[in-house]
Amino acid sequence: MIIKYFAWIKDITNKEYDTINNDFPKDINDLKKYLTKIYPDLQKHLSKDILRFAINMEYVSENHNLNQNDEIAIFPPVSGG
Amino acid sequence: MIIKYFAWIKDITNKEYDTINNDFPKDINDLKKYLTKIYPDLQKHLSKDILRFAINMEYVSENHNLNQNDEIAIFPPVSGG
Amino acid sequence: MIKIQKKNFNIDKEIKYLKDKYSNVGAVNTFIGYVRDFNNNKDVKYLDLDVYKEMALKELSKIKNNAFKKWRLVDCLILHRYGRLKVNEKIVLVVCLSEHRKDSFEASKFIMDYLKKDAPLWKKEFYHNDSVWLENSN
Amino acid sequence: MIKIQKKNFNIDKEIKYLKDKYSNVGAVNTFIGYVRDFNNNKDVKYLDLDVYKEMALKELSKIKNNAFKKWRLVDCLILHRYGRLKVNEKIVLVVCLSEHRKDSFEASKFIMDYLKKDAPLWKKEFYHNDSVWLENSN
Repeated sequence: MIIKYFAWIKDITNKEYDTINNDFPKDINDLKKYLTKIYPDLQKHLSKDILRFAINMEYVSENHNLNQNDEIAIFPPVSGG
Repeated sequence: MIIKYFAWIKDITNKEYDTINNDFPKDINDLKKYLTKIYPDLQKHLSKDILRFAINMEYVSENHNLNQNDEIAIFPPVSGG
Repeated sequence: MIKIQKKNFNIDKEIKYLKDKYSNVGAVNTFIGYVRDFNNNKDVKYLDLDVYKEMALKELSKIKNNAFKKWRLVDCLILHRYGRLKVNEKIVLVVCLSEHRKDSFEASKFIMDYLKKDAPLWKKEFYHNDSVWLENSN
Repeated sequence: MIKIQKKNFNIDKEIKYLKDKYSNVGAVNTFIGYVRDFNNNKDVKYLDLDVYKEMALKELSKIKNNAFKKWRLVDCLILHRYGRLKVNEKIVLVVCLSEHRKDSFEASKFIMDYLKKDAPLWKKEFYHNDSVWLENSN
């Protein structure tokens, strides 16, 4: 499983992505707990529900199961255009 | 007074404009009679009220007085763009 | 700016010429009209575009001024060609510059709508064997 | 066509490349977004544009396909740049080709609205002393 970070999430994680090979989170809620543990500064943003999640490049708005080969992305509201 | 013709009006008049130095029409209705006399093929179009008139490059929709130095234009509905 | 000209134009150059004057412009909406190969159920060969040039300049200025009254525009160009235009050639260019995109979109549409309604320009379309003067529908 | 690229583009060339394929196109609507010199009440120096490239390609394709379902379009280009962009540089280009103008105008607006809402791209704006990640408003 790969977890990609974008925009100011990267400023908190100080990296562009993490890979998890064992004991990967089984759903988005589980992933949020995992991220809170390794990146405590993410907690306030995760709890305010302002971040968007994508699984394999598709937005997910509700909790969703995760699989070993999934590419997860976490990012703030977009600002392109 | 100059009377300018555009688009298919020119196909009827066979010229781009007429100038009238004496006895010029005193208003648009008068002008229509004048045109009917010299260009009989214009009559059916004038009577159907499909032509547009401009005096000194301003549209006129009602009858309107004319002056000696006016530039009158007569044309069909536009099709630019 | 209003331009009524015979010659072709380069879209990038026309936009750049306007945009280079302003650093507060975030949005440019552009409309380009072209001669289509098929109209009135017939193959089109070319158009002859007649214009009442002085009045067209005046009418288009009026339309442009109305757009400035209705939206927050920074600048605006309306360019219309006349004379003989072949299939695929550009006929008209409208460019609206604004800070935010909504103004540029709406002004550009407004200008095209009124240009089609009021600007004294006429297309004569030539087909294989005949030709016809067009009229804009609403 | 969807393009996500660092390098600048020439508006005329991008349009010509699309338009040259079709003789039935009468209308092209184009939107160009630029870096403005002033935002958030501060002088802007430049932007850094972050992108989730593979997903942006996918999202923009989806938006483009939705535009094709809603309007009669002949073709369409969405081009978005990323990386460092200075004031006055072009950020985004949308080009919609159709037979009649209404479709090109409405599709182009629709695409920009959804691009601003859903395309995974983020602007970090740099001022004299500080910088901030932006969020699009609605």
